[in-house]
Amino acid sequence: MTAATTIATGSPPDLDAFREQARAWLREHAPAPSPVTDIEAARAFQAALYDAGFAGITWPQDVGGRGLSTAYQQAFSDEEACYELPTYPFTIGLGMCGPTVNDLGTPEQRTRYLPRLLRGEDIWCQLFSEPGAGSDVASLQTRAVLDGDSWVVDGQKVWTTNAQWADFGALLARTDPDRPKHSGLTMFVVDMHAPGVTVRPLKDMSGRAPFNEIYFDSVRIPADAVIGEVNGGWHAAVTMLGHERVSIGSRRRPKTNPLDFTAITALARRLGVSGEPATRERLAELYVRERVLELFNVRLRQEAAAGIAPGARGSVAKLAGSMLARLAVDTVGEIAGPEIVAWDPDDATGAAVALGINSTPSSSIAGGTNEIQRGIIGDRVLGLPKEPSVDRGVPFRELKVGTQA
Amino acid sequence: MTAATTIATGSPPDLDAFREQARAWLREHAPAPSPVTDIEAARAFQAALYDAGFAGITWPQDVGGRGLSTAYQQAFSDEEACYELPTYPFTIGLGMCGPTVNDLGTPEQRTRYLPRLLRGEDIWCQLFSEPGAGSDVASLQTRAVLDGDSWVVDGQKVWTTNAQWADFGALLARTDPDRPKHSGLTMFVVDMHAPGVTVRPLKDMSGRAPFNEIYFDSVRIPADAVIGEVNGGWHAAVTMLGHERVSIGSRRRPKTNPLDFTAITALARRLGVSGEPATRERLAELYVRERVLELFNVRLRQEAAAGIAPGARGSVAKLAGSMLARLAVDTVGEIAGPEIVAWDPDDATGAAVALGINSTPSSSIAGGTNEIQRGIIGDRVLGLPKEPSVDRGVPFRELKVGTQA
Amino acid sequence: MRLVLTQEQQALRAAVRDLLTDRAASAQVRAAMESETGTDRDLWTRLGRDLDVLGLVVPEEYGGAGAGHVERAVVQEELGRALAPTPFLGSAVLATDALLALDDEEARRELLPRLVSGELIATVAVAERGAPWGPGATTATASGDGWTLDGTKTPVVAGDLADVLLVVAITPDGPAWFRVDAADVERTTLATLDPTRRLAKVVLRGTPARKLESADPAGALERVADLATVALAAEQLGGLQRVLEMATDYAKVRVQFGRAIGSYQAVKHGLADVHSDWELGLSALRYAAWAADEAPDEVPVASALVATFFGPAYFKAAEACVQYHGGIGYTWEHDAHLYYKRAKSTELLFGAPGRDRARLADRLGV
Amino acid sequence: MRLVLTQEQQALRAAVRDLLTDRAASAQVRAAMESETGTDRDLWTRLGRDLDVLGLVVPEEYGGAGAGHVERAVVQEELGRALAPTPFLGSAVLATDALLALDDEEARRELLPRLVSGELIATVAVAERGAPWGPGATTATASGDGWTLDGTKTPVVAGDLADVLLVVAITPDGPAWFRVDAADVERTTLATLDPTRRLAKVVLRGTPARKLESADPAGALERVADLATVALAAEQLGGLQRVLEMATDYAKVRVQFGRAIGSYQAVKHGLADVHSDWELGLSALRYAAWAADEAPDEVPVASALVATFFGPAYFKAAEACVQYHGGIGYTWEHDAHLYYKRAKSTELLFGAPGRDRARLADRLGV
Repeated sequence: MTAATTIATGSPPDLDAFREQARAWLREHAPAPSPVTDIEAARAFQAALYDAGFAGITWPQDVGGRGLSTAYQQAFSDEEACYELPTYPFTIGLGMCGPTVNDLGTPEQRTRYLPRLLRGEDIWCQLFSEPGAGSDVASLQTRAVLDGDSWVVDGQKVWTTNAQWADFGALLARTDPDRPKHSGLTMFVVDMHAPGVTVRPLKDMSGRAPFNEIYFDSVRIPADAVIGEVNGGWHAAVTMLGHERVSIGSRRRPKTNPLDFTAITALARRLGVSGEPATRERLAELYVRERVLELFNVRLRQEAAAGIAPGARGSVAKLAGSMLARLAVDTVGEIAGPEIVAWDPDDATGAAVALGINSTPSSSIAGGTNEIQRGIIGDRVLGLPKEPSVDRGVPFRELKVGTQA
Repeated sequence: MTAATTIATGSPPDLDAFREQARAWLREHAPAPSPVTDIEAARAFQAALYDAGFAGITWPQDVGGRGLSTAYQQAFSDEEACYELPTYPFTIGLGMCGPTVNDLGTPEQRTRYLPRLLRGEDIWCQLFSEPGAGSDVASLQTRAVLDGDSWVVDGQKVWTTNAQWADFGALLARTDPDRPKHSGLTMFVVDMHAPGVTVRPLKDMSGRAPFNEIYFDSVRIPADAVIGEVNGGWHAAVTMLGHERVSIGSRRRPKTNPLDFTAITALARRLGVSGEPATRERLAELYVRERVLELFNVRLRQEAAAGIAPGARGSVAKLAGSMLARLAVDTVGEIAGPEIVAWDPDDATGAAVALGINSTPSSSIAGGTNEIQRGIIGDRVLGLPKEPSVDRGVPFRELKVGTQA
Repeated sequence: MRLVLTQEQQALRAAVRDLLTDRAASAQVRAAMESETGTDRDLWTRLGRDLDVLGLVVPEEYGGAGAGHVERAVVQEELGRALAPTPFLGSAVLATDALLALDDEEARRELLPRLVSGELIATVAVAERGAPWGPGATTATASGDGWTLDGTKTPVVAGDLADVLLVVAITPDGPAWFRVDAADVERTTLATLDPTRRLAKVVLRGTPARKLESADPAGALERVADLATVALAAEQLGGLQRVLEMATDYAKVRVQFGRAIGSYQAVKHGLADVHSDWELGLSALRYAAWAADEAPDEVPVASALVATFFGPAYFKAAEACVQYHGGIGYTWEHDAHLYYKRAKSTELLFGAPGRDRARLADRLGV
Repeated sequence: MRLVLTQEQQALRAAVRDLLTDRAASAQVRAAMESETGTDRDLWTRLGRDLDVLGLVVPEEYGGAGAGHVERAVVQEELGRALAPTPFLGSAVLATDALLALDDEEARRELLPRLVSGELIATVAVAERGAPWGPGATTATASGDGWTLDGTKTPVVAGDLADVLLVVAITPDGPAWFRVDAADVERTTLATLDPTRRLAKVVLRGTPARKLESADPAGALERVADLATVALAAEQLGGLQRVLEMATDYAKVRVQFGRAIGSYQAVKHGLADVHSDWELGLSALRYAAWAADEAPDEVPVASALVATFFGPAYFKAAEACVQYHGGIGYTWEHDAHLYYKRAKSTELLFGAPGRDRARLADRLGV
């Protein structure tokens, strides 16, 4: 294989040649879209990617990566955007956990986990959020207590994607409640198959269960599973969240959105209302919000290519995306009216629109609420003064956290 | 005069008879609308009101009032709503300052100021706001220093209505900067004709000057001009603001509003766009917001009549009124388009609409910003927890106030 | 006009709320929603038999309470607050109002007492695709001494529960109302945005029908539509109040960054806006209900007023309730989503807000 | 497509901003606004002579810089930011674009070099009451070897300053463009919502006119309208950025209740929304200006896009700027109101947002 050959030589391939190789390989090997639940197919495809030299493009060569620059990764991403590849189960591991282990892990941890990740042998999940710690992740209450040479973990995590398939998790737990909340956390690699770990699917308001709740009941973790420093978990978490931002930014968007301009325009035509002046104004407004966001994303990419860092401006994109989704719900309602209140059980459009309406609230909550995004823009982009902090420097055990009756 | 006769007997008149008297008297004596600047006409009319027994309807008899219940005041207000009476220069004195002197003044102060107020002999203004103390009135910086047996006042007040005509002002000044901000204030009666008082008109963004700035340059105030207690000024201010709320609630609305549903509908007809679907939707939406606010005010009045206190719900009316004004600006713009960008200098409609557009921002600022109103609703009506206070208990001289470069 | 409830009306509210607190708590609503019929027959029986609130607008001569629309709005507000899964909107509102608006004394005497007791469930089948309030394309053909109907009515409120359907169809002389037995139609339970309100498609194919007497069938349809809109607004008001309470209560106890989230202006001011809508909407709803009882001329505008106001207002409130609950509010197990779906579905059930505004403009003569 | 400025374009911006900081500070803008002409001739001369930015879109053969619309948008952004009282929109945008869109080589050779130097001011008179972009009711009558025009054009941008007016009127063969001398028309300075942009009514009564060559006068009008819309959006973008800065700066220093008001979420989140609009709008404007240079087919949609976006966005920002300045922002002496009026006036100048949306829908084929 050409790509593998290139690995052996150690000298970076020509970028255009690389892109051409990727295109050719994908044309030949990209499988037909399969359900996201076919994990074995996903593992096999990841292994094939690895063998072809398209896994870990920017990862170091000593753990099985290609050691190439992000330009190569971007080239591959551009090419793969034309396909729906079954890579979903690996997004957390490859996008967030792996890079963090690479940054902060011991040589032994890097060797143990990273090659297996690239080859599709392990699926990872991220264990940060808790029922009582959403926007304020550092207020988490899951505790890890040192007992001999291992840690004993008790607590609950939530909103965990991929946990139902995961072999490992990157767990953030409280190891010293006497320190202020950010200073008493530690990150661990936890074996998701260990005794005491329970994974339960969590049904969301759309009726699907894309998340899980994870319960830890006296789960033992060996001392060498700490990533970074004991009580240095916040630093590890920030490192991982930095990788998450990059990862979300480059994540594949769903190819069809039942609430986008194109889809709602088609619906309006089918319902025979597309010529009504009110409909036309509403569709135009939706187009504007969709298009300006698209153009903003193009500009961010061009600026990135010109070496201008996006800074906290990802928050603008996230906020605008959420407001767009909100507008689309209003728009489809105004246009379709009673048609989307009830539909024949075999009418796929009705179901798709309803799913769109019922999924929209997640866009202003998941990954940082709109309120958090506006705060980030105000604080970091505009440089406005912060709100008075009531928890700075206070030992965690004296803080109010979660839900206080 | 019948009404005067009733005063002499001391027994409350029949409410319906009182209303009938008011109606008859107004029919005979209400003057044709005159410019608000004709102060002598206003004084004469107030004196006539007094002579007829319609001034100070709820005020105590010992200072010249009628000593009747608010039902009588309401009856008179209902009747006078049909006229545009020249009572504007007295609104602050009769609505706010007088009632506060009545509540907190010494017997001597009550006798000295209140009868003259009722008879139209004195015009009052309220001197609270400062350039550095708007929403946060208690952070005011005008200081009064005791020097022998009089106080010496230095500082600046702003947004003062009626000050250009005023004989007296109710002044809030800082008398002890070593106390926390609310505890070091004192309220004074200040003679607006005293040396060192300068009144300057303040032009607002609409181009009119309905407000004044007042400068105090070593103005001497005798010790017996304190209303309430020295350093008890905040209590006096809260008392006065309570009267203000009642007074604003019952204040006459302008009879014609160039941006209300009726006016914009007429404009749409004149421009020939009233039948357009978008115009119709916009006018309907404006109607809805106008009508629900009207109905809310009706309900508040009915509840008040049934003994249910409005509480902080005046904030809802103020907020809704401001949002309505904001909507009207959008509505008239959408409907009239370029017509309201430029107009023949002799076209009164163009000027009136522009004045409406340019006055609208005051509705969300003056008398408590929308942000303050939402805070009041959240704190007092919904009982939500307060924001952390950073100035509670801190001596005033250590606080940040005003504008800090 | 009277916009404040009397003590009797407040007592009525308390009685209904007591029943619903006991019989329509979240678990019970969810059980009904997941049941085959999507409704709670036992609750329905209690509303009819124990509380006697199914015939508040029905004169005593037909077994009703002879109260009025203000009282019915109070009940509907409570039902909307609880998301109580009953056929109230179909039977105690639409069908009852239709029988009262038409002039068919025989149908009134036969049906109203049984609707009031809850023993019989009826509804009105009027909506068709693209035409929520009109005879649509359903035709009536004279046949012997009766009629037969052909057409498809959808969505029909309580259509899968009703024993009797009152159907609007076109005759050679214009629109008319017909009574149809549920046994004679084909019914499909539809998939719905709102899992707590069942809607059905009703297919009429040569369905035998009895024509109902009416001096002005189109006028009756207008009246039924207007009154149903007011009743629906009452339901929206109750739901809006409930989501405001849920979100406010949660904002008082949920802590992030060491403070209750309700102390942050983003949440506090958002809830203040919802509260303002509640205060304003309450005033408008009381007015519309008062007009239904006392000022029939004002009903067309009042009805379009509350329709226009409540659709977006309730949805905005329900959305805020999900939002301020954060991830918890996005889960199936939290009730926030039931209100979110109810709010959006109600906003659109009788036509989208744009159509409400257009209808209001018609009635304002704009 | 290119949405990032080159270093040369950034240098252009810096040069213009330097000049305007020096010559179009608040006091200077206010002096010009209160002057008889409502403009600053000296500033105009400097823009033409010193900076040479009046002919950025004009080919070198006509004395222009041969740059493009991206460059002109940069200048217009700075002018909008400063509220600079100049006839740029009339002369360097409308009239210049019209001469370039028409096919009258003689007029181009004669007029463009003098427009580029600033020595001559021209504008386009197209708007009439109820018809912002069309020939309206103005008629052209052949007269000897020339034409005469009759009609009323209003509002005309820079109409009271222009030496030459390019007028669209109806001939027996359809719409056509004419050149008219300012000396031959009646002009009235109109009362305006925005005191920093003068607009005039121009009355033509048998006014002598020269017809301008054009293969497609209606197409030229469309192109002029689209490009003017993009230029105006650049101005709006500059104004939006300025009010955002003013409000942000003030929110950092103004204290209420012991804290800078920018630390309160009500203010912080409001400013974050304005900032988001700025980021989004900037991207859209860059695209529209790029399309004007490089992708003429995309201009109709791009132009309607930025028109629809910026009208409400700039006004919302200007409103927020007044609001967050509180009472100070409501005074005449603070500049916030100048932006508020400019924003509302610009939003409506070429037609209200509803019309922009309808125009966009047309162009999207909806």
